[in-house]
Amino acid sequence: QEKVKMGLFIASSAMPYFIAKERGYFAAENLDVEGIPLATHPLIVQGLVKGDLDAASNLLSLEGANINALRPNTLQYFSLNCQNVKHQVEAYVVPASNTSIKTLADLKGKRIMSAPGPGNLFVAKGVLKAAGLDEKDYSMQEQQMSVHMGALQGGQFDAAYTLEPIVSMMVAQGIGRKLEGGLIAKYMLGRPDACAVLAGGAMSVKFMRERPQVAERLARAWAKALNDGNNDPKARDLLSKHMNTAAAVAPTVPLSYYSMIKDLKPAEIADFQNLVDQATANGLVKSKIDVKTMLKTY
Amino acid sequence: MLNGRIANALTPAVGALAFIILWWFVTWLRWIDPVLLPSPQASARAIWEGFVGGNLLKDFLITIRRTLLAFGIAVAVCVPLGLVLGSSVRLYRSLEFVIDFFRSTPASALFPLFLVILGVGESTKIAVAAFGAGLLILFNTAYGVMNARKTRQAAARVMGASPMRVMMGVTLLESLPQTFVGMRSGVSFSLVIVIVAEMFIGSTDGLGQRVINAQMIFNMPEMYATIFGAGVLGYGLNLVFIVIERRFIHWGGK
Amino acid sequence: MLNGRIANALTPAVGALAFIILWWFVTWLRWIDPVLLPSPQASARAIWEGFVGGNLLKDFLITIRRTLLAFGIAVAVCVPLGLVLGSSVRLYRSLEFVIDFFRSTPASALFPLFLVILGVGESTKIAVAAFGAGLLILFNTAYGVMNARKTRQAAARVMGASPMRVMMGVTLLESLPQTFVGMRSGVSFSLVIVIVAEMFIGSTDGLGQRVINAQMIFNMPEMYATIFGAGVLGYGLNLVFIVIERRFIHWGGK
Amino acid sequence: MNAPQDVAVGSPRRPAPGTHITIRGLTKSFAGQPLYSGFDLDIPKGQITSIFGPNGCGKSTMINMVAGLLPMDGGEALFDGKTLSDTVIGYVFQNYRDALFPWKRAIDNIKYPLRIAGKTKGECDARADELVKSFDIRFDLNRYPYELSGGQQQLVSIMRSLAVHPEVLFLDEPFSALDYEMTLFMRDKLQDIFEATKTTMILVSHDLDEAVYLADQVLMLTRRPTRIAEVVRFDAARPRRPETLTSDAFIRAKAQCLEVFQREVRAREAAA
Amino acid sequence: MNAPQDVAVGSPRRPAPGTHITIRGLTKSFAGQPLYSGFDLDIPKGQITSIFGPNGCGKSTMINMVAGLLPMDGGEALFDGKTLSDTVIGYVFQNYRDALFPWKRAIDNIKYPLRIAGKTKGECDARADELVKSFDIRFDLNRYPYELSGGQQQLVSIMRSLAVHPEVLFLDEPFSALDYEMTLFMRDKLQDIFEATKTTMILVSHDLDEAVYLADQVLMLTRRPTRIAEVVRFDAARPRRPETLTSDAFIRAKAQCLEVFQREVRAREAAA
Ligand SMILES: Nc1ncnc2c1ncn2[C@@H]1O[C@H](COP(=O)(O)OP(=O)(O)OP(=O)(O)O)[C@@H](O)[C@H]1O
Ligand SMILES: Nc1ncnc2c1ncn2[C@@H]1O[C@H](COP(=O)(O)OP(=O)(O)OP(=O)(O)O)[C@@H](O)[C@H]1O
Ligand SMILES: [Mg+2]
Ligand SMILES: [Mg+2]
Repeated sequence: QEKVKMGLFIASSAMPYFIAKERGYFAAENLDVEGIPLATHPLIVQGLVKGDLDAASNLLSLEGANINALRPNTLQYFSLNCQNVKHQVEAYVVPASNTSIKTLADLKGKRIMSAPGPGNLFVAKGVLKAAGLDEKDYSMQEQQMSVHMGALQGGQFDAAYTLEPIVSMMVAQGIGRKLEGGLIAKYMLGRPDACAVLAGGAMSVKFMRERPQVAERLARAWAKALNDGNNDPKARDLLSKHMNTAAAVAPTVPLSYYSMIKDLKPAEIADFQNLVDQATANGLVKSKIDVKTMLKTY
Repeated sequence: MLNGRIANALTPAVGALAFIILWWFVTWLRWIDPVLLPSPQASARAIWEGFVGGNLLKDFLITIRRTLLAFGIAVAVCVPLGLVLGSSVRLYRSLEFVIDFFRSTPASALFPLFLVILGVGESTKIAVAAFGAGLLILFNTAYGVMNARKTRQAAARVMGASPMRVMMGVTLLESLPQTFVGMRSGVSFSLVIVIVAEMFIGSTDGLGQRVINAQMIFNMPEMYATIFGAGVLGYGLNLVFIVIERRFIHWGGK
Repeated sequence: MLNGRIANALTPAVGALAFIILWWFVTWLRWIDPVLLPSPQASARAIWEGFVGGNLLKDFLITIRRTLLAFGIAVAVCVPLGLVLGSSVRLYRSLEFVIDFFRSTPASALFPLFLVILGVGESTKIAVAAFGAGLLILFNTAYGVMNARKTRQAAARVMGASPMRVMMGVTLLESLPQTFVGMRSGVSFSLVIVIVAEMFIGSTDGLGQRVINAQMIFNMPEMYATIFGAGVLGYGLNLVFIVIERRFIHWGGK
Repeated sequence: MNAPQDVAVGSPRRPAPGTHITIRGLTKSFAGQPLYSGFDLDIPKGQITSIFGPNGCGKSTMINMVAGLLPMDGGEALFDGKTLSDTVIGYVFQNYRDALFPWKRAIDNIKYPLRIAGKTKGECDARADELVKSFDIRFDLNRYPYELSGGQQQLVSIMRSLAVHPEVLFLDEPFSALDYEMTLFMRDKLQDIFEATKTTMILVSHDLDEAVYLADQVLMLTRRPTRIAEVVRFDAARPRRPETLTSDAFIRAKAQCLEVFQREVRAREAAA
Repeated sequence: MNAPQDVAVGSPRRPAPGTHITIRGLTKSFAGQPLYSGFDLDIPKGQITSIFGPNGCGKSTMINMVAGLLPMDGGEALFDGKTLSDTVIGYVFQNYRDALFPWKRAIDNIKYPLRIAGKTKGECDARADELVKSFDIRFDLNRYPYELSGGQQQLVSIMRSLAVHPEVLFLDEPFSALDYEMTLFMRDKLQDIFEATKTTMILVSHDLDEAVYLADQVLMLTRRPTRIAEVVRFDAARPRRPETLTSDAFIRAKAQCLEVFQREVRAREAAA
């Protein structure tokens, strides 16, 4: 068995790894894949750069773009997770009892919290900008995901830009009401069904170069897992088991759509490029980068 | 006499009891929404279930193991080093920058550096905890030595004790009250960093990982139960020192 | 004499220099990929740019302000409390559980609790840092008192000093060497927690937020520059104490 | 483990007239070993009482308990109707080195009890000056205690105890580190102060000449468990001068003390 | 600020025959004030040298420097051709309280130098027993030092210094806290040990009787900056007994010391 080390960011987008592991897809390819959870994406990137990790199950696309801009040919994505209005992972949520806020435009003058980090702030603000709100029109503070529910319930914020599964849990517990989801595709990319790529599966170039066969086998197992993730509802059982999703919402929580690179339509690649370009303009990515250079088709 | 013994044994429980009663009171009065701060009963139930059904015990033991390993390394390296540095104020001053520098840098900010050097395995967690705890122990031991009276060291020297013997037989004992304070700071800090490391780096077990998982799915009873467990563990580790201290450092303040 | 002075002034620089040279050496030899650990020069440039172009200075000042506020509160509350608790071993033992409990719990795990109580504003960051630093100060002060010789307190008492006067005029000074160790632990810890809080509790400014932002966009020179800045700041805060200590605690070890 | 209650010589249960400190039923043991059990003593007002006894018989312990520095296991000490806290006490510790404040200069150590008594800075300075002059101090009192020699420290300690004109002065081997000349000088000085103020003084000393020379009565203590072996009075007129040392009365008193001491020591040795 | 170099009486630059410790050009100042400048002294081997001088004249400082506990500013001390570290030293600190190890029981304090010398447990026990018998100790040596009275602590400190049969014994006011009987006993004991071993002893004492009674020579020191005022020899035959105190030789030697002392004290006073 070939040993592969895969960095995990524990969230629902890590599902393919757990599917492949539990359903023996890795084993079938004679791979022994060890998942190493790391709490921040930079640590995953670091692992890939240094060679402690061969691959990552769900690495933020902006992180990937950034490191490749800094250090070309560090890693490539071999699968991408798309989110859009059909696959609503991100959303604005307001307190359940609040009836005065009905549209994004109503957030004018409100106190908003956002998922943490420059990437999240970038989209949270980008969406509002596209909806016609200037940065001066509201106040926004980033907060750890873990305090979103408490802070919304405590009334310390009027709205939250937050992510699944928190969105579903807020709704299920009657704390919040989903104002609108699938925001990035709709507002920042201009099409409700656009592919907003926030994360994807990645391999280090070093790994692909040094052990091409192993990389290929990994991709094969991965493709099977993605297929299950997209189509088999039973795969969701893994969410509550491994990915910190409350059992109550696991069967229904919206998930992103997984695709291997070869299955992406040109328009979706263009969406990816579009989002990265916007991030670059925002200073989140060091320099302009052609996303095709960081995609690997298996 | 017997009454005194019982009173002595019960004294430490007073704080714990008061603390739990306060906690219960706050939740009972609903000053804080029980979704955000569960009652002690709910947390106790979560602990019980964790022990019986879940693998709380396993996580507990893993965290203890890491903490003690890190602490052991820290003591083994930093107590002797502290003795040496403390014996020469000039030497200490020349290294003080590095010590104070790292004492003032959050361990979580140093994770990337440790990961770069040691990779994502078990050793990183232990190394970073040993590093953090070691600095505290070093700092306290060195100051213990610097602030200790020098007469006894002189007495040992004049009786012909070798520098090594003076250090281990006199300087160490002379600075022991402060060194113990450092060790107790260190053992708690070592536990803290192990937990934080379990929260952040490549961990599938340990109390820290339980805390972060519970936090993610907003399972507050489980989260506070685990934090409570960690706190009690910390007190337990300190208790070992309190007992040793009572036995061995009888001369403090005499 | 003059040579001695210069040597004295240069001593603290030795450690800093050695540290930077080691850092430079590691990156120069490319033991570590420069993307992961930038050279001191690159970090220095990032600091320079941060000061000139960016708002590093502003973030610096904000973090200092928070740290000093938190530390000030911690000292004001916990030094007197430590004196009182340390004067009565039984009282201290009865509260020891709570002190050791919270000393052994990661501040980051307590964020949710503080957020619940104090909300997401500025006060939470300061409160949690004051809490963490305060525990260390309390612990050290109390042990300073417990380990201090009692003769001088007795002497003051027999001269008719009131309990309050004995406490502030004798007990405090008697335990001052250890209290200072506690304060230095405390000021560093307060800085650490402020930075961690800035990293994790909704913050739009401060060094911690710079660190996490730089880390997120993988701007390592900026990240290490900021961490370095924080470490230097920590040393600077300690330096204030070192200077005060040299001036005022001349009797340590005498 | 209670030893039979000793009947203290010359100490009836009701305090003798002119008593300043009345000790009744004093009981103390260390590590289960009784040191005092039911010890009674009257210390007369306006007199100098010397305490003379073997090492470890409990002299320091007794005056510590009387001055409230050490808890008694039982018994009480009354100060001429007043409470301890209303009485101005001067105290020279046997352990003088540990009783000075190292964070204060010698001179400020001397002024400390004046400060405590609420004196103004001017008054403190004046009194300190007076003391320095009266003791003819030739070393620098602006030094810190740890920069002084043993004898200098002890001298500072004595000056501190005298700063406030105490009502009761406890002196626990106060001259043990002083040089030859200083010791002689201090004995006379102490006597001068006594004559001027009639302060009640309790002096622990191992120097029998000194103990008798200064005392109105010498309290002879036995080994532990401690009893009063005898109270020897010495009524020579004051001021006593070096000649007193060769006077008949002195030689008699000293001889009596020595005899009691030898007898007690021998008795215990035989018993042991 | 250099005082003119004193010519030390009786101390030629080349050590006198039979010298054990040769001190040459000893220089020391504190806070810019000279204490010793160019001080020369020969301490004879196998004799008892008493040092007598006013408080703060630098007695403790000198023996501390000779024993290597305090750095000299200049000068050197040679031990009969050997280095300091090859010489077995016994030392009773003036500050005996701070020199005992509070983490060791009294008996283990006494055994400490034996342990250091690499003796086996059996040897340590035997020697400790011997000491306890020889000093007729009647208190519990299994107590910790802080549980002992001042005098008991000092006694333990003396026993510790004697445990290893030192070649040189420094005694800094070793009997200051001992009781009347014990002081007399210890003087004779020390003399017995001296006669049995001919250990070179340096004794600092403020008790002139004691200093002369025990000494082969009494070193009279002046106030700071410190010089040797005179070296008074006392050659009475040993063993000296209480009768010695009344012998003519003793009275002469003591009178000479007193005279030197008074003269020096007066001279300085006039100069001051
Ligand atoms: N903390 C303690 N624990 C046990 N025993 C003690 C303690 N303190 C004092 N003792 C004992 O009590 C006795 C009396 O001690 P104290 O210091 O009063 O003697 P003293 O008469 O002042 O002797 P000295 O003349 O040597 O100063 C001694 O035998 C001593 O061993
Ligand atoms: N650390 C110091 N700083 C300044 N002066 C000091 C220091 N240590 C000692 N001295 C001074 O040096 C002098 C000699 O001190 P030393 O202790 O040797 O005296 P001594 O002869 O032993 O006196 P004593 O008979 O009182 O014990 C004293 O005047 C003292 O004030
Ligand atoms: Mg005593
Ligand atoms: Mg001296």
